[in-house]
Amino acid sequence: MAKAILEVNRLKKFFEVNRNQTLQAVNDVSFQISEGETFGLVGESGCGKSTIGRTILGLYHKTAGEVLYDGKDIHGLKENDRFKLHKKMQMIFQDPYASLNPRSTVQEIISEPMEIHRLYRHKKEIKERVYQLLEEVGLQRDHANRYPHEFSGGQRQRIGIARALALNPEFIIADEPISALDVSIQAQVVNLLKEIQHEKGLTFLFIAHDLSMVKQISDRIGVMYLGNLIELTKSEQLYDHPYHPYTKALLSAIPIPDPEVEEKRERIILQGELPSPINPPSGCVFRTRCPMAMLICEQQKPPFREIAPEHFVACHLYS
Amino acid sequence: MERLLEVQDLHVIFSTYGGTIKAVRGVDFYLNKGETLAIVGESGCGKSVTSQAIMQLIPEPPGKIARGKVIFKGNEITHYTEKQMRSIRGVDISMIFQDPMTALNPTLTIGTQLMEGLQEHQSIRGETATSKALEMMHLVGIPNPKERLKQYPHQFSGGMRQRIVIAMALICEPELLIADEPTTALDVTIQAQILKLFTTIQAKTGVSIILITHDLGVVAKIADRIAVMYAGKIIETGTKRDIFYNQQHPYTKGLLKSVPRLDLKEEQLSPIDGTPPDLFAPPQGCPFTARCPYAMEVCDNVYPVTTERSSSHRVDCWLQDKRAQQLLARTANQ
Amino acid sequence: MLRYIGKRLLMMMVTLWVIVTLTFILMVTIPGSPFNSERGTNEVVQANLEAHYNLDEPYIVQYVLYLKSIVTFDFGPSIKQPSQTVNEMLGRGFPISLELGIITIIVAVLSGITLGVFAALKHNQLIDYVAMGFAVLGISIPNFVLATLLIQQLAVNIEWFPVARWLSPAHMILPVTALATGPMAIIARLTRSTMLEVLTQDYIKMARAKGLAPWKIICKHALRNALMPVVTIMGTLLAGILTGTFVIEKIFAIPGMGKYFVESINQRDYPVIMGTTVFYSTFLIVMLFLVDIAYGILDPRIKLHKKGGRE
Amino acid sequence: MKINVTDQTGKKPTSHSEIPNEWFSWKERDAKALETVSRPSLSYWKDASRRLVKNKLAMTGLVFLVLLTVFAIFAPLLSPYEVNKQDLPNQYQPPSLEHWFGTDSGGRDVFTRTWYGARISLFVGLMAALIDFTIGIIYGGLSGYKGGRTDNIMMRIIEVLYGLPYLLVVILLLVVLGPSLGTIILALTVTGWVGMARIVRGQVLQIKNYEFVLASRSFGAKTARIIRKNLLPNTMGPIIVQMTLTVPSAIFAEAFLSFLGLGIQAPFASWGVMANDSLGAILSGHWWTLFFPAFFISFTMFAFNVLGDGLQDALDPKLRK
Amino acid sequence: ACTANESTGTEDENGEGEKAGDEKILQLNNGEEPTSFDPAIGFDNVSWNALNNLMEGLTRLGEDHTPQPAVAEKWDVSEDGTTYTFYLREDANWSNGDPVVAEDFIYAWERLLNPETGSSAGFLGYFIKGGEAFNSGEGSTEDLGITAVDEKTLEVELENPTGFFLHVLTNPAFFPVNHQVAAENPEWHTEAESFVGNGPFKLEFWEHDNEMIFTKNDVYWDADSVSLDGVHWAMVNDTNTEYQMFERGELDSAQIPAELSDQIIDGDNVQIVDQGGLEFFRFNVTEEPFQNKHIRKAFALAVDQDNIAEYVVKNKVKPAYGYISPGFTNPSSEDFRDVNGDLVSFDPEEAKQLLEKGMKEEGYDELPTVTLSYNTSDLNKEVAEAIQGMLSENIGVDVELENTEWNVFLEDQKALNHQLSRSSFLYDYADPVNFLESFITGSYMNRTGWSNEQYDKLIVHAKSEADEAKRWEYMYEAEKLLAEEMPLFPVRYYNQVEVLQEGVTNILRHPVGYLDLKYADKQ
Ligand SMILES: Nc1ncnc2c1ncn2[C@@H]1O[C@H](COP(=O)(O)OP(=O)(O)OP(=O)(O)O)[C@@H](O)[C@H]1O
Ligand SMILES: Nc1ncnc2c1ncn2[C@@H]1O[C@H](COP(=O)(O)OP(=O)(O)OP(=O)(O)O)[C@@H](O)[C@H]1O
Ligand SMILES: [Mg+2]
Ligand SMILES: [Mg+2]
Repeated sequence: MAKAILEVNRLKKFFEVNRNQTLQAVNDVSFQISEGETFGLVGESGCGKSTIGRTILGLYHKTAGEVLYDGKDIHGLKENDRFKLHKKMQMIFQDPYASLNPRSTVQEIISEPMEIHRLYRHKKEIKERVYQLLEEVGLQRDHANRYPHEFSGGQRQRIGIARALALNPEFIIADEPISALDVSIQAQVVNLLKEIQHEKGLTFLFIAHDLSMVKQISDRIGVMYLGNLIELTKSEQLYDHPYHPYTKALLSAIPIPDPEVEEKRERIILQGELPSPINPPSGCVFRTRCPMAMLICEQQKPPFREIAPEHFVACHLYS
Repeated sequence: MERLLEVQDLHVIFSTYGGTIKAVRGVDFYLNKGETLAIVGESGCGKSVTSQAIMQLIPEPPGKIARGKVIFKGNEITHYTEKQMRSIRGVDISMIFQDPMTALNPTLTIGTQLMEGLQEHQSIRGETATSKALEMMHLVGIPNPKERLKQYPHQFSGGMRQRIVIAMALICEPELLIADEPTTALDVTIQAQILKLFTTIQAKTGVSIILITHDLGVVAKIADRIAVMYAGKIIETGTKRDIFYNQQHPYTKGLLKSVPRLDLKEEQLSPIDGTPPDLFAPPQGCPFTARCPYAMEVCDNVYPVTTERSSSHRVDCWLQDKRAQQLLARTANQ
Repeated sequence: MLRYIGKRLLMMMVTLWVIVTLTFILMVTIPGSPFNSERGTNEVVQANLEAHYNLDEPYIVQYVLYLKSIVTFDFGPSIKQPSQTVNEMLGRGFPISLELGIITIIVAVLSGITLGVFAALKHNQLIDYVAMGFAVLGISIPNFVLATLLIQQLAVNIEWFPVARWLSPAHMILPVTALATGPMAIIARLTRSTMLEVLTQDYIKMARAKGLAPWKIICKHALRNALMPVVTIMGTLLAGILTGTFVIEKIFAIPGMGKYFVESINQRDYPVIMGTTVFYSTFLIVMLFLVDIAYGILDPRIKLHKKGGRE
Repeated sequence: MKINVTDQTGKKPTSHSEIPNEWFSWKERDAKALETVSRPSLSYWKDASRRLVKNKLAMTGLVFLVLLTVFAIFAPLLSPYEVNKQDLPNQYQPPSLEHWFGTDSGGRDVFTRTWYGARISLFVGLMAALIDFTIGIIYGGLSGYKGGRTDNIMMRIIEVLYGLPYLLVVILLLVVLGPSLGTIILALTVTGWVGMARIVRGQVLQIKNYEFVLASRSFGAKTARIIRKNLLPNTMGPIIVQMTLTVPSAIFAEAFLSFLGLGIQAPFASWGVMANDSLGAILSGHWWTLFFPAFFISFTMFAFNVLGDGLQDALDPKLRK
Repeated sequence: ACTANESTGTEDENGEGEKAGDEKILQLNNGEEPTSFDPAIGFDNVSWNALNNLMEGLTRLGEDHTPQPAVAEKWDVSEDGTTYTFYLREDANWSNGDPVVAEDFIYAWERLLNPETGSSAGFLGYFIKGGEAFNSGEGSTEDLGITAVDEKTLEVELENPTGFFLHVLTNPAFFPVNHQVAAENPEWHTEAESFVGNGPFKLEFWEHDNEMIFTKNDVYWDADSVSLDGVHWAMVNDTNTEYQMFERGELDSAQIPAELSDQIIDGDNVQIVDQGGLEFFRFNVTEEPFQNKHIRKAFALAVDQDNIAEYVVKNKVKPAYGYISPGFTNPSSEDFRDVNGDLVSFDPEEAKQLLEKGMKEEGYDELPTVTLSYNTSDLNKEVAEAIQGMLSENIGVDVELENTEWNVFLEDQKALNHQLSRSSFLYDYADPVNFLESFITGSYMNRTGWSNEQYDKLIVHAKSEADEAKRWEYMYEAEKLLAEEMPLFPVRYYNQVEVLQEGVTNILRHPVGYLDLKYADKQ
């Protein structure tokens, strides 16, 4: 395996909800991403995926743990190094509209990172690059002079993608980058990303819900539940041999775009109360809904262990 | 079956400095009571605009409904005043907006925003409203709703916001629910839960749903009929089976082909080549021509007439013409 | 939050101290003395007077004495009106200024916001132009001109209201009008400007989609987001208006405290200068603090008490 | 087969037969890319100025301001009267052909004095607005965006400035610097910018939490850039309003300061001073002494406000018509 | 809401109207809160105009502006004119019933002169023997020339024979203080409840900063002469408002705003009374170019006092061609002004010549720049502008104007930092020497840098000469010397102008002295 470019060690991020309640959005998560790899992050909505992404980039102050990029702790960087880091590391935001300045034209939005890092000397070069990026993500040159509110949801999302690609980064944190796109454009964008990755050795942290797409693009996939990483392995392996009961439930819930298959399919329905990150269940966080919960699950937090080669699971079933 | 909604020849334009954007260019469809219509299509083809036009929520200026009728429960509501519309909005028709972050008011608690509709239309207040809101939050799968009720949108994750918007739309038990990409930000388990919720509610109250989505899996799961949009027009419409198994339009075909399938293994995704047309100056012929593998001269010049393949299945494509069929056959022989 | 309030209170003390110190420096730097008169008094008398008010002490002693008077909130007697203490003067004038100020602020805020909201709703239509024309007039006519005009027209010529003084509710109408017009115009213009922006937001569309009544959309969804600048200026506006306005009080012969701010300085009545300054500054600082608190209430994302103020 | 034609743009075939058979042949693929850009490339600011120019009302305001300036420069030169020439027995002449705006208490020609006054008032108003704007947005922007301790200290400084008895400061300035136009500007801006700074800060506090600011930070944008590109454009509305408010308050403050001896010395008079001096006109009926300066102040304000409103409209891409 | 307010408005009026109907209540404006009703402290119009009606001294100015018996029924003056014996009225009583006794005067005057009191009116007591010494901290009360012969007899010794001493005594500074009350409550004068007076009116109600109500004092010895039942005092410190209130009928008397003067001044119900005082301009003879007498004179003669009085100040003020305002009569009943005639009158031709002459003497090709300073006020500004215009027009000198805040102005004037500065003088007692002595060498009031031995001598004589006729000669001489040397030039005299409501009569104002409502009446 190539060397780990990003290391997340026991990262915690808590939010203070009010004086006596903290929300444990990310609780003790560790993983590594190696260079040129695509690391998929999936999990229940609200389980802390975006928070991980943002904390990695330093947009949130971490509560505990460390994030190493190229061996250096991101949160301890000096102003100058941080600036350099931002050139290498980009983020595609989950909420496409909110992350675009309403008073900037698309041209300005996409050229912003290039201007910040003085990528080109001439305005014209920047403009050309903007056009190129727009076309790459399936928009038209003409769109460069419009404002964000004049676009459809999917178009906005692509503007966000184009902006993240502008700097030719080494590492992209893509927070549900293609959720609002129709499948054909999704395919186009995913192909584009793969192509760039192929050419430039780009590394991805790919947060998504669309498991079929995640499978398509990721080398390894981490599954999160309620602020914890519960399973992590190669994508093939995950789909073929999921261990954790939650992963199994997740995979069985994927809708298949085929009405007949859909009608016949069996799926694991999770029962039980949804737990909240404000007061997560003791022991294993999934135990409240786990069909196979045992006594020990309540008492002990399952360790995150490698139970098959490169397959980590946090579950008492396998200990 | 009772017609709940009928949209006839709807045109929506946006006048901008560069010219007029013809976002929706003559959309016709109908919706029966208790039915789910899925609208799928190219990103930017006018799905959201169409849905907002039904609710008369197009920002004006720059937008404008240039032509067309929207008939709801037998009444034409296109010319309703704002006041008349108000008695429909939120009561008869609810809408789930595409962008959950900006659709929620950042300065009001989730609870306030949830209960607002109840208070406005059903005069439910206080305890009752709260308990109803809690129940709704529970239904859309938000844990610890009591605490969450007092939080603000920015304290919610993307998917949670989306579920709040869904809860907001459902809380007043509308007759028609327009859901603009309601599950994009949800993981599959929650998604399944929400879809289930839709179907239960549908079974209970007979609500009709217009579901705008890109997720063909979702479509396959709950849609009764499907309308495929492209560049401001509905180019093909039919029952779920018509579209999934007997699609006629090259765009529909391309779309279905681009779907990644977990159950099938393939290396490369296959998108449709080319880019969609410019809506400033949409081509006078079929807008898909430029990307269509079967483009003919006629496609460039004249918009195809609608072919009704069955009572439910209609296509706008010249390939349906006999002469095109001959051409196809000829080519296949060569 | 409590800790934040505590911290702010501490900061207030520091700010107040800085203000007092600078005021003291200003006081001793500018020429003149409270005993200056055209006539001039006997040197011994002068010296006695100075001694009586500790003006013969070295500056540092005087300064410490002032600090002491502030801590005990006892500024002693006025030099110019020796039969009254500063506390008496403020205690007498403030309730009146406060009454006038509160009514004024209520009038200004209510009418200003209403005007601004209507203008924004009818953007670039007749109502907008009329409302803003009105506002511009309100801004470009100073309140003392308006006051004199109002008296002449409404009190002298058509005798609807009494001319001046502070005796009955009827006496309040003209000064309140004169005083409220300017702030009203400012509030109207600010409200309009932010309202215009807010009204284009998606959540307004969402609120409309919910079928809410227009006034609810305005009051609950739009105004709250549009009020930031209004709240911002409210801090200083309140501090200014509630502690009295020299010109208006003079014209309408209202026995408020506004005049002390000006007259104490003209007469170099040091204890009164100190007293009014401390009083006003405290008021102001508290108001600005409340404004900061109000920010957090208006927009829960604003967290001034968090380090860096953002998450 | 039922045929129904739904074309909206071009030809409307009534039946299939209208379509020539030869059209049913495969289309030649031309590599026509969509490279035409129908809108010239514009930045936000250029776009805004273009929109401003198209706003008739705003342009009327601008034209009036330019006219005022031109008049202020040339009208006194063309007037047959000297601005300060007293002619006491000729005092309080109502407007006539000889004296268009009448004469004042000194028998001086109000028309001539009005245009002289315009020079001072317009200059003072504009300078104050500009300086307030510059300092205010930098200070307020920094304070609001940096937040935390920076904000705390910067706001406390503002409190001190607000809290100090302004009259004392003015007297000090008078004693130390003596009367001049510069002193006036200084006195006006010592505390003038504070209002602007607070407005900007308030807005920035709100906007800095928006995602797009976060996005900009994620690209490594420095504070200055974020303020300039992300924060300010989104607070322009209140800033413009505040600026248009600064102009009249500066004009009146100048009058007040002149009265205290700080500014342009008598017998030169600005609009504000002329208006202040003629307050008694409301009682005495020498309306012209008050009316003309007051009218021009209001008129200038209308022009500024109309221009400001136009500017705000122009700066908001969503408000475009 | 509007109607409700309206009705309260009229009710209010009716209420007052009624009162005015069967009670004679005069509605006056005091301008602002009196600084103090302590006779020794409140040395200004806002205090003493009111106080003059609440208390009474030994003498009181009559309708002919001369001192009349008041608390003192009669008095004896010694041959040499330095000892006065006053016999207090038996029926002179305090409003609390106590008799007014000699001790009350002694208490009050000692207080006035005691340096500890810090009275700025103390100098008025310098005529009394030992007064100046005591006030300067050198003497003691024992050395003061005031003694109570018995309860109702007061003997006063003076430093020098002072012909106008009876007039001086009308000044509120010499009002008695009920020494028993004062001993008990030193703050007796601060509130209506504790105030004890002996004048025609009682202080019934006093809401600080807002309102005072005086009612007729029934125990006043001359209560029969008092026709008013009371006086309501507003405190309105804005001339426009005051006039507007008058127009509306809320006041019975008002000053006339200058702008309105032309329209009103000739009306029937306008009362114009001279006021002893002068508006003048000081040259600073230590600064160029005013070290030169001719240049000073040139400036003085270039100013057209007539125009300033008529068009700028208005209200029928009199232009000043001399320094001493009219109204001071010598023992042979001639007016000072008439005797000394016009000393400084507008003469542009002469002025030009004088300027030329002066410039030649000083070797100027061009006059150094001259700045005319005035303290901040609208009227001062207009006068300054007018003078600036006149200097420019008549002698071709362009002076600059400069206005400063009062305190700064005064400091600068004292420090001789001005070149040419605006000044004013109002008399404290009715004798020309009050003004003339200002310009002796080293006087605090001089502020011109001018010093003239001969003048100093003349003033010494004018203050100590027992022979009145001779004394006046010295004063004539002194004024002429001023005009000759011209360290200051006169512009106009003061007057007191007010409009009165129909039926308001006998509001008594004096050229030197304070408002008297004892005889005032209202129909
Ligand atoms: N306010 C506007 N001004 C100008 N053009 C607009 C505006 N709103 C939408 N459009 C244009 O109208 C077209 C249709 O937009 P719409 O939002 O309906 O697309 P959509 O089908 O919902 O796409 P998506 O799936 O990406 O959300 C788009 O091309 C968009 O650029
Ligand atoms: N600023 C914040 N303040 C308080 N709580 C927050 C904040 N941001 C996120 N959270 C909470 O943290 C948890 C994780 O949020 P996060 O956005 O990381 O979820 P997510 O995995 O991205 O979910 P989704 O897929 O729905 O976007 C949620 O419970 C959310 O409510
Ligand atoms: Mg997320
Ligand atoms: Mg959409």
